[in-house]
Amino acid sequence: MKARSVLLLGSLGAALIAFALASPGVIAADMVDPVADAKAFQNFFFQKFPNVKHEDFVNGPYSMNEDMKRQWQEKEEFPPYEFALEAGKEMFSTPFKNGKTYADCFPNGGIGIRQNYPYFDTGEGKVITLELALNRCREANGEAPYSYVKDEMASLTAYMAYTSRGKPMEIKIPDDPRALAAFENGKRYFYTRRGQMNFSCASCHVQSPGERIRAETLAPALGILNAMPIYRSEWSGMGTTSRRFVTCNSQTRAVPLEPQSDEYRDVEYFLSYVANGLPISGPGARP
Amino acid sequence: MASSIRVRATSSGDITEVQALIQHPMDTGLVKDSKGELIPAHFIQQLRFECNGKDVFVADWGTAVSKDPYVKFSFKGAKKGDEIKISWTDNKGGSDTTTAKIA
Amino acid sequence: MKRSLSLAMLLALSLAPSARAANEADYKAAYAAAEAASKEAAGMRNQWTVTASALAAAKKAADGGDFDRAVAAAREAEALAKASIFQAVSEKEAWKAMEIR
Amino acid sequence: MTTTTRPHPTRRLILQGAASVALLGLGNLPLAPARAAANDKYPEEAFRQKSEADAIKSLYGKTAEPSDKVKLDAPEIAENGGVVPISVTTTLDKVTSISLFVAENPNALAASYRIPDGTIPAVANRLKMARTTKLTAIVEADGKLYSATKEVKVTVGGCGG
Repeated sequence: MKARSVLLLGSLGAALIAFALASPGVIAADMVDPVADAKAFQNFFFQKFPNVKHEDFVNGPYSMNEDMKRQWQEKEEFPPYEFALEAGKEMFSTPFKNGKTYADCFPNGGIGIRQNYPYFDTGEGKVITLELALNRCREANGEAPYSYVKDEMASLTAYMAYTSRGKPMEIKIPDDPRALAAFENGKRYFYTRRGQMNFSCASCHVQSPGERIRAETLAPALGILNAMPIYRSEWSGMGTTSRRFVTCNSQTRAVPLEPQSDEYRDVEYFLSYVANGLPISGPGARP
Repeated sequence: MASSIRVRATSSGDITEVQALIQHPMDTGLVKDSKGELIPAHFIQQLRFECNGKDVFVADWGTAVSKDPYVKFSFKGAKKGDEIKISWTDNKGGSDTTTAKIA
Repeated sequence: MKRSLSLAMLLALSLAPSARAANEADYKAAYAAAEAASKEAAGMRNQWTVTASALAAAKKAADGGDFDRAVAAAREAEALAKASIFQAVSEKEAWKAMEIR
Repeated sequence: MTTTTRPHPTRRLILQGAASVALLGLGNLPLAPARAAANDKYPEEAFRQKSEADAIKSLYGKTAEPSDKVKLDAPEIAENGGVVPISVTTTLDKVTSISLFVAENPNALAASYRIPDGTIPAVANRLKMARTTKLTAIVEADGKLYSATKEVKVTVGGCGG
């Protein structure tokens, strides 16, 4: 039973709205099985939107609304993230003070590898996202790290995403209990309700993709990070994955966590893994 | 220094299609910044495209043109390799110019 | 599994303000309680933005000497903090019901 | 070239700002006197007019008649009021100018393009719209004005709270 009207009502500030959401699911088994989770996750969206081509899910709201898709395609001819992309390309090849460049920190010189991020570092025992790896590369070469939510980081990840465009998302979960725990923690975060609005990521991106919450058409959760980083007309600027998580939290009136904190990296791990096989489409333009 | 103007000019037969994206805030003068003060109007007023010594397209813009403005048009009478000169001026006397070869 | 989340919050918010005018001591007590609950919520990494703003409003009202409003705002902050704690506790298991299997 | 970041006016402020403000604070006015007809001078006067009718009169000095030879392409519901892709094409010939008017904006005239001969009478651009509005394209062909109109719904983007 979809609580569509409640969602539209959702922002009066009172926390007195109770949702009785019947949801497709049985009590979770305690054994973590990412392969089965990914399969179920993808099938849920394929069945819910049978006429959306599988690879179209990565286009977020545009896979849900024809009129918006046409506007988006028109903008893609000369997209607003063009400047960030070129700035990223220039920054990527500008050597640090010590003469090294980002290419020295990444496999294949950083070209065409975005689809493998985030990955689980068995040495450190935690999820490493592209944004974290970029800042670590800067610090390893004596440079100050960039803010995770500002333009410089968005330009770098825009360029790296661009070099992977079209490649299927390819996230691996090593046979390591800590990796399974990180995946599960990301899944837990994705389905947990928070903020005074009492929404979880799933409340919007699983229960009601394609519908509107106020003026915005909600993107499906499947492939939702494939287009990162995104130029959002609403921000009239670029947004990294970190910026999107932080703003989503505050929109549900939950105090955001530190960018790149465990929950954010793990939920990025979970969302990227379940989108395995769908193409990278970043950098993206969004409303 | 990269120019604020990105141009793509492609010709097919006698028709050249020109697309331009310009990095400019296009502030309307009606917007308050985070401290509550009005950001003064700052927008491109005139954008001129010249090819082979004559104007091929002139845009007069107001404050309703989007940030990082985009424009597309086509014209006849030019061929691959010809050069297009693009220049803009804004209401604060700012300006920029660049040239692009027709691909 | 139906949660009575809203019911608990409804009750928490409708605390009856004390009859006589509040004074600084009342405010200090109410603020301390609110701050404790808010810290606990933050500790569970489930703080709400409105809790922080209610606390700030309480402090501002108290600085202005309006202790009635300050106590009311502090009580509201406490209620919101408690609601966010209730949410965090109940969601520890509740999230599984929404999971796509 | 790194992009400088200045305090960021959120897009919503722009929409609210555009919608609510009555007093219009346009930038400084260049000294050159503005002549009525569309010529190579920047039509300052026309851009200052509030209503569509005044803007058309100030820019062209005559009125337009609707014509199906002017094709105006705009979204039904704008994805975001700040970036609305709009294009105009026409089969009329001897076209000298194409202009776009957003009725509900503080100033109706949004953009005006001069089409020298040899240039295809068509243009695509991205405009801002304060709220749901009537959008009018006017083509000046052989001295006469032809128009096409479309309504564009604009919602305020973003979720409050």
